[in-house]
Amino acid sequence: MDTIDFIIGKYNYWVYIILMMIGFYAMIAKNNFGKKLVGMNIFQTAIILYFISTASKKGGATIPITLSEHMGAGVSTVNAVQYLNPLPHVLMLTAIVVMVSTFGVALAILIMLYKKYKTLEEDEILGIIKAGKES
Amino acid sequence: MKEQAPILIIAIPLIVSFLNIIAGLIRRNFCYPITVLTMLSCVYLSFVILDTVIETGKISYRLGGWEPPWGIEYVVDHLNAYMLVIVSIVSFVVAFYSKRSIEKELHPSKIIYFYTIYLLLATGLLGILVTGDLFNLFVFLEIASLAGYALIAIGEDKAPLATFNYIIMGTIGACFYLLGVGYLYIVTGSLNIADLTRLLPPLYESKVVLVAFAFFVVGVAVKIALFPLHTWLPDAYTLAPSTVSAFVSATMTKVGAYAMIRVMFTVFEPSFSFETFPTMQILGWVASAAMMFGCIMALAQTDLKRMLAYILVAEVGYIVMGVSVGNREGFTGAVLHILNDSFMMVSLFLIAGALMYKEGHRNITKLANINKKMPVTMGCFIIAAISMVGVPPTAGFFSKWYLILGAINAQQWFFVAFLLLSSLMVAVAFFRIVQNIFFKPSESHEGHSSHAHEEPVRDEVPFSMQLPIFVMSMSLLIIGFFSGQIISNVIQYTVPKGF
Amino acid sequence: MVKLYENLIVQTVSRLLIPAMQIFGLYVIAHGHGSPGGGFQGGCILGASYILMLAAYDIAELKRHMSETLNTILCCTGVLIYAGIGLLCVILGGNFLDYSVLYKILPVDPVKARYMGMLGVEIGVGIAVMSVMISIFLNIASAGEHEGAAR
Amino acid sequence: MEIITSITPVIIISTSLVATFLIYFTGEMSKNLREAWTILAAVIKFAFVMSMLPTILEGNVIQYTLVSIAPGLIVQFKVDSLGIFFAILASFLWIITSFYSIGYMRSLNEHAQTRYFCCFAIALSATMGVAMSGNMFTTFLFYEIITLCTYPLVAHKETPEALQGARRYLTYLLGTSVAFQLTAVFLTYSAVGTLEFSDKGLLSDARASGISDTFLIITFVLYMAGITKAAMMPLHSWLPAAMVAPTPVSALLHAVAVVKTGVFVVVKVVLHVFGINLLTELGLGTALAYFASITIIVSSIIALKQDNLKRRLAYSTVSQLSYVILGVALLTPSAIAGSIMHIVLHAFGKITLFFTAGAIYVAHHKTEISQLDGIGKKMPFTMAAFTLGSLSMIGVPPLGGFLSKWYIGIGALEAHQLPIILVLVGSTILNACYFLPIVYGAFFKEPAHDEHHGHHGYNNHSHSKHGLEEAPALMVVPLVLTAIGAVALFFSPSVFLDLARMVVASVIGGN
Repeated sequence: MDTIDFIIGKYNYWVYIILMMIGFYAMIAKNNFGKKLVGMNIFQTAIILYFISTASKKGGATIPITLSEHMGAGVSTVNAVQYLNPLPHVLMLTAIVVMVSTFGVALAILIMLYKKYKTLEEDEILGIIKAGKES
Repeated sequence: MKEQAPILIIAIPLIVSFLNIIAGLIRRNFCYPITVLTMLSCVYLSFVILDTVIETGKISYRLGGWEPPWGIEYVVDHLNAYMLVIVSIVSFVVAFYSKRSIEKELHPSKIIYFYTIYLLLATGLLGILVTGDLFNLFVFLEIASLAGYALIAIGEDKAPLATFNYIIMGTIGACFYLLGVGYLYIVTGSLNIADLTRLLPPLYESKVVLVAFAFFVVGVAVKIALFPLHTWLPDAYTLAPSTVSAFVSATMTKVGAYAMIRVMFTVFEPSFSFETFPTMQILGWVASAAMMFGCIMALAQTDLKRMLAYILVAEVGYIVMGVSVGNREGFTGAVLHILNDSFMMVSLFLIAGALMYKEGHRNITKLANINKKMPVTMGCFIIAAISMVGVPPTAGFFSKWYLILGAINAQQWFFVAFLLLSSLMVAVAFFRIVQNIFFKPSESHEGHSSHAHEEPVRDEVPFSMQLPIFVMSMSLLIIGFFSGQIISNVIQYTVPKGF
Repeated sequence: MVKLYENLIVQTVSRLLIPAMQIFGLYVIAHGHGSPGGGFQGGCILGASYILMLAAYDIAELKRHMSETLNTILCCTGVLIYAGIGLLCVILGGNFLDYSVLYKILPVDPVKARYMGMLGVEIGVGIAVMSVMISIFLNIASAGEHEGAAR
Repeated sequence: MEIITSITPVIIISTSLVATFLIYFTGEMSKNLREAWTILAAVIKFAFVMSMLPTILEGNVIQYTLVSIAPGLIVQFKVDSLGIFFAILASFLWIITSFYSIGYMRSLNEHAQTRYFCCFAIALSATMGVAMSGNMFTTFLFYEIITLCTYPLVAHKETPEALQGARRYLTYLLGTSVAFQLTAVFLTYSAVGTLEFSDKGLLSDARASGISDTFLIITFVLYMAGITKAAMMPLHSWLPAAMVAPTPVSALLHAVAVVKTGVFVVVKVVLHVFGINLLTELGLGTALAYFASITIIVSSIIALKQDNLKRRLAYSTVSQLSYVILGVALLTPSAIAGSIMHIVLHAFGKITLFFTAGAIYVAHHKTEISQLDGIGKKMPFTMAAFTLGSLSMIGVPPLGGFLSKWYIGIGALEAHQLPIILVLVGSTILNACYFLPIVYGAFFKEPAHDEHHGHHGYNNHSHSKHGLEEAPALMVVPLVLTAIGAVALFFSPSVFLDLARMVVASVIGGN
């Protein structure tokens, strides 16, 4: 029972680990550069999932908005129990930007590669390079 | 000015990098002087910071005026200030050099973007150095890496392929680092380095902290190309434009090494890094393997830049070795070697760039009699090579001296042997080149007594390329003589308390 | 190249949708400092509206609204607004991004000046993100072959 | 004993460095200017060295700290009796060799003379640096500089053989010094925390402070393996390989500057790093003495079967260098004095021999011993000098070589090492066996007839005269001078002997 509790109780982490491993596998083992890139994306998304899940709280906590403006005076602006931890979200916002930039650069390079070799398969590209060297 | 220096050193290149695009749209020629001036101001600022740090100790800068554990804090102590000076000098020198080399190697339409990304790269590197916040460090690391990817990808024919491998590896490294940050965050709730130093010791038993440490070390090891994770480096640094190779090889790995030192000795205490975890054994042997592997592979190369890239892998091994022996001498050697190696790498890669500029190739078997054509450049090459081998009185000797003393003090005789052996192999690697250059008769050479053969005409690279090469290699001699001053004024304060 | 698909439904819906998206993007940017939202999100929405334009029509149509040069300049301007406000704070004697010192040049008290500073930064970020989104999509969609691309 | 601070050592070293720059920048303009700089620098250098002599003879020490780079890494000069001994020798012979070089290079019309003279000047600077160094770090620094700047000299001809020889030269010298000598320096530093030479021996207190014997023995062995310039077997083969260099290089560098730097550093290590007492306690002196003996005998035997004149001289050098090591390893006063005297006496003898080899090559293009029959009639002065030089090598009175062998012999008796006496006698016989046939052949044999025609082309103009066919005067005069020097040193060795005695007194008296 303990094992099941251990798995069920922390399911968010298990999901993140499984996703990360899928991405990692794709990055390392796939032959197609496009698939590698997709793997990279899954990998990064898993990390985002992990960060966000650390911020959550049980029992209906909500996003931190300063309620005072909308709900009139008297409502305290800070009541930490009600709110999710906003910091991981903010961090991940930045991480997403980083991720998008990396993705963009990688895609641009993939396009360069494709235009040059007309393929995205790693072994084929290496074969073309090798053939070019020999001739 | 003095108080604002830590932010200005990042903000100025950041702002100018985008002004550069607008200036470039007006006139393409504006980019070069703007970049050089910006880097010059960074050099000035870095010296201001170093001076302040030497006088008053640690500087803390609160971004937006927020209190440290909540806001982002920039912390500059002796180690950062020292690294800032190195990085800003290197980026200034390479920027100064870049003009003609870039015109030759790149399409004119890329020049504007080259300088923009160049400045962004400088921003990222300087940012890694000044920040006192783990997540902010990640962001700057990625800014630097992204700029690096872009700069490398505009290089030679096969550069995109090398860059793609670099992106995959670099992203894995960065993500591991980010996971490390996340693990520390869930146990401490803080991202501020100074705060973590305070919060972590009671938690050293925790497995989460241990895992975080492992993630940090592996993540940074990918970024600095430590031996088994180095595979992206030789291709990427060989195929990049010469200017970029010089800049990236001299700064990227060194700044990564800085991040490693920060994590191992500031975020975690030396007691944790060395006792809870068999760091010394693992990193030391990995570093030894790096030294051996790098040097052996360097011997097998005929492409000058690829050879230098493999030597860089070995040099990273030196630095990590110095850190991993865990005593004062070794650490001093590692920190000193960061400086020496940056300058040596920059001189050698700049010289490789000069060869590319004049000869159009850098095959070391085809360089006979180039000394007649480019005497000054080749003289500088010899000085840099001697320093790389570690012959006194050049700078390279002194850091190796401390590294070896460190290994002896740690009673690691194998490390001593590896250090000496790799020095010898580097000597052989450079000796091959020197012999090819100076003593291999070119086809026109008619035998020793005849004056009939044509003396090769002296044909040096332009002044804007020659001056940086000359200054950097001369500085190797000067640094050699002042290493004592550098150690007593700066490096000795960087040594962690546990040693 | 993106092919031109003369699809009436898509084009009409986009023509209706794009202004709405842009207004919403501006709203998100403007409320970033007081509620969920901000420069990144708003910028993304603004960028998405242009990308929708590109998807529904073609590159030429997009360029009629947002030329390559304009896009580049906007991208730079965005960053410059952000960094410029930061530097303005430094010039006014505070730390970088310490908006409260902006009260010296704005007709408000330091607390409101913080709001204003943040809004300025959000606007800068929004512009930059929007133009970067467009630029990435444009470059990749055209495989780096449209005029002005860094080739 | 007084310690005097003076900048003279730095001036001495920088003299030839300045000359290097002048040669480099004006060398391509005019031959005469280039050569004038060389000679001027040599004379100035010698004058400065001599200016220190009176001070040293009074028993003082001249010291100057140039730059202190880091703890333990100090570039420091300390001129004591041993140092100035070597400095006088090297700087005096540089003057003579400069003239000889000019004659040699001009006659053969060699290429890349600027590089040649530059490297020569740097090599001499560095030799002075070793001679006057005050600690092991400075020694190591200049030791490496010598290796690096003599490499171009060895590879001067740029032929495949020259390159191969030079490669072996560099591999042996640089490889061992980095791998072994540097390690030894590290071990020394980590044991006692300083590298400064002292009369009693740098490591003399190490045993008392708990350093194990094994550690010290390993350090000593590493030093001996690392100082390859002393050409002890089995790490001697770079020296014959280096004979591809032009003869003046072989003469000054591979009979005086480089190899003598090697033995000088060995002497320094024995006397000033380990100290006599420590080595006696560890029993390492005797071991080293026997090791050197083996080198002496074996290399003499190898010399016997060499036909190339310079290679025979090279093996002779290998054997003679080990005399110095043998003498100092016996650790008795007479033997040390003898070994130090041998540094200078062998230098004069061997430089004469190399000069003659060069003169023969320039005048007749002959390199093999079998071609030398009857050459004494054509080159009487040269061969007379050769005779004197070889007699000095053998150790026949009244020639200098006798003195040092005599002292070493007495030293061996003092140390009760009778086998060493046998080694001395045996090697003397072997020396005679490989030198005297050359002299005999040169003067008393008729030249082989076909040989004459073989070199017809070279000497067409002078061949018909069948009279004197000497090398240019610029070459003959120096070699006659050094030969006379070898004789003169027997009759008035006063300055050198005084200095050698002072060295012994300081080392022994320091107990």
